[in-house]
Amino acid sequence: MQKVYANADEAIADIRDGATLMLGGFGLCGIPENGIAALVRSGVKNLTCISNNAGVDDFGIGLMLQTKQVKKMISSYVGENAEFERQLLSGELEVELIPQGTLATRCMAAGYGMPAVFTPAGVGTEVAEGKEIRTFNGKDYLMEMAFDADFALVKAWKGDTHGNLVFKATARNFNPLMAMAGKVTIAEVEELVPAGSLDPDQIHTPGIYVHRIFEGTNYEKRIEQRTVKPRN
Amino acid sequence: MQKVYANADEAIADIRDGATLMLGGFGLCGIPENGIAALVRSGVKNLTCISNNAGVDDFGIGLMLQTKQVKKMISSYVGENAEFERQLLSGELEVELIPQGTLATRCMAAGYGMPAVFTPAGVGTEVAEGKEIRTFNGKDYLMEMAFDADFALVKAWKGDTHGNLVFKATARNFNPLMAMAGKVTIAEVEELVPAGSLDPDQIHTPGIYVHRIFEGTNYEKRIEQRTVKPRN
Amino acid sequence: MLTKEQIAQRIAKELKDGMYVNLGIGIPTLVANYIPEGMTITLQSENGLLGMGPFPFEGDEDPDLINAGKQTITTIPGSVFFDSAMSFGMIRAGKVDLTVLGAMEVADNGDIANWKIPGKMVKGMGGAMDLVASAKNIIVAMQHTSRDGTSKLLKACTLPITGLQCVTKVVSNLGVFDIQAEGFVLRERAPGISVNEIVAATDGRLVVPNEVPEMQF
Amino acid sequence: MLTKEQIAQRIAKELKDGMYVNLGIGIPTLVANYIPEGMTITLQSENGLLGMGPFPFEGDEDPDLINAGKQTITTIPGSVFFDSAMSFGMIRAGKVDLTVLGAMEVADNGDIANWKIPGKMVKGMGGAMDLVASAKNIIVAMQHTSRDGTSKLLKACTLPITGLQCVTKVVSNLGVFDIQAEGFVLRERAPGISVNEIVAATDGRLVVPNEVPEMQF
Repeated sequence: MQKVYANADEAIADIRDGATLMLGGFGLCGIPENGIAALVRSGVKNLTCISNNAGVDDFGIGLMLQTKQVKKMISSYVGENAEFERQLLSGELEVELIPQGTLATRCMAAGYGMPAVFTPAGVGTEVAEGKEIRTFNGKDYLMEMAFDADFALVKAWKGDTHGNLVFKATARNFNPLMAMAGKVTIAEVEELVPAGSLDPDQIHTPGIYVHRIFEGTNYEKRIEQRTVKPRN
Repeated sequence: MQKVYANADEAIADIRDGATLMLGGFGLCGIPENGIAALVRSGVKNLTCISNNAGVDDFGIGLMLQTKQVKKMISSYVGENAEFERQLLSGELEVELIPQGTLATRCMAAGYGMPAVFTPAGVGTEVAEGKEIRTFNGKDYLMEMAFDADFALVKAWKGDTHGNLVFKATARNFNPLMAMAGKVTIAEVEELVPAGSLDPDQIHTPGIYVHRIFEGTNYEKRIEQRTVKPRN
Repeated sequence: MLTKEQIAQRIAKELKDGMYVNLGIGIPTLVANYIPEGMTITLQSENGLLGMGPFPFEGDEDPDLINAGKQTITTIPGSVFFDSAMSFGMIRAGKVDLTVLGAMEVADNGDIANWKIPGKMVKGMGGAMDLVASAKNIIVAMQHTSRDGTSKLLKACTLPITGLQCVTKVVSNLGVFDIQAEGFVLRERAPGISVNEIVAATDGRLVVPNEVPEMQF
Repeated sequence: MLTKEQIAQRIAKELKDGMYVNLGIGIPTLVANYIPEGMTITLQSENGLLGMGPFPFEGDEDPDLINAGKQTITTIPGSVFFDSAMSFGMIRAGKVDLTVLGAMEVADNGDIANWKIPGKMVKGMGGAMDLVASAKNIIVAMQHTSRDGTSKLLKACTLPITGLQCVTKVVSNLGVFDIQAEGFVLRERAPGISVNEIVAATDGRLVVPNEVPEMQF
């Protein structure tokens, strides 16, 4: 069993043009910084990216938009990004907007082998167009399909050589869900430890879901909205 | 916010005849020992119990079978219990057998507000009788409905005064799922600690799902199959 | 006419001890400043946190700890983190007792529009559609009219819908309204605002009870 | 004719480094004793554990640490616990590479019956139906015939079905069989067992290739 890769470039080397990728993170929190940088270096194109957000102009998925590597974004919220807006309006970029909970649940469905799930989110809205509606106990639900992604790129706090992952605070967000959902899951971690170093009761993502793991470097962890209160 | 109860008797005092209960545990591992003892003392009758197993003759749910408090069991495996077998064959007890993964997933569905889920387990078997079959990507799935339980009785290792729970080893099993699924969830814990004592990254069940919590006493933790190897 | 702060303050009166509450971006966020002393209210942030604390002291910001508005925040005793599927799972299962949201339009049957303006860049619905479709108790904090005086409490939403028949209460700068089968039921007037002014500013069906007390703070 | 230990030993040859494997109760459990040196095989126990270790030393039993057979066990470096929904989630999603199960009957189209005998007390299917419906690679360890000589490798199962067209390989006390469109394809004979004996003991469609080597241990 050899899951450990030396770095991001090796871990993503077989991602080809046209692939569908999931990228963990919420805003700029918990995003796979090293993986994104390696994708930019690789020059791979025509990617479909499933990610709650699309980064900002000069960070996160925004970096892959600048290099025009993204064909389509599947997200719940794509503000804070001028280049994104430009590509969208010019027709260079396709966008599918779906509710945040639906995005999360469609990832979980893939990881749990459930082909479809029911959610009331979007009933009566344009999100419902073309989707099957079912009524349970008098309430309407949309049938939403599990995602089918070639690769998932996730970021964890710690991971071990078997691929077990632990996340920190709200950097967890979509990461464990996408880790479960990728056909090939690539995890980058701040600290890679030997198997046996993590408490088995406190692992968020079991290694069975993780195919490749590497220790990332130079995490910038940019803050999008720095809100503070003054010290007394 | 007052979730802390003095003991099991107070926590289950409003469970009425005819209620549907979920009881956590796998075999005798991680069962709500104090809650079961209190149910026996309460004398409440005609219960429908959703639990993966039905205990053994003199422990676990077996104790409630001896006092004939159970009308119906919904389980995946009910061996190791002679009184159970007697009541079943005499028609005193109703049993619905469902696959273990289906049981787990129907609990999760309730906790996640999903009215129904799809699973291939049971397709082509008597479990499929009367159920809707859907084909996704050429594979058949049964549509299984979320459980609807009046109460869930679960057992955790530690819990805090806000109802946050942490489980230990394989005593986790169905407990976090049922904790999410009960309309009223009653958690018993080996150690009740003040809110703030548990690491927020390592809580398995958020307190929002837990309505009542108490520190249990005199845990017996009986072992069903004691398998060991001799010391050298 | 209520200020934004006053709208938040009025909504805070709807809080009850032990509630789990999700506060949307904008005026709803301000509600946290008016939680009564001694009351335990647990704030949910849908990116994956229960028990949201205040902003950190300068220098204590943790980039791994943000709320659904992407602001740096803190935890409090009893906080718990989870993934986004569980977060929306508990929302969908009705475990969140109260959701407070902003809106561009609300209809007299409880429909809400708050995510998209045709012709403007669409940023996305985020978690808004999940919240309005699932929450059992939704209070909308909003301005009663647009700047040109057009009512935002309507017979039917004109903007793209976020969710159907879901809003239970509206607190606007003019008053408090329950949404019931008959439409907007006026419960309280903002200080100095007359019933007639409210009638004039409301396009949707409005029920005016015999007694409409002025709001107390 | 293979002993139970030998059936397990033969199945262990199907293991590949890095595999995640679920071993059922009975003969399948014995496979763990024959994992080749230096190979990393992670055993899943469907009650909620990846990385199942051996039985504990006497006195070290932990009642909170059992396997799906309710036996006291241990963890190993890299073990991880999870709830039963995630456990069956990873099974359903095809993340478990190999499942080894016992069976009362297997049909030549891959149907399996192993949970219920009419007229006897029904104990339940446990996780068997989930496993057979979801695993991509299912090896059955079984006796080829019942005590009275009746074949258990059938044209069609006579007992209540556990799952349809799911078994990919059978290792019986007489031989090794792949299940393909044409039926049971005989791959290896047990030491000292002739092809004719296997033909006589098999009720389902049996394909006998020109070369059927004797099993090597």
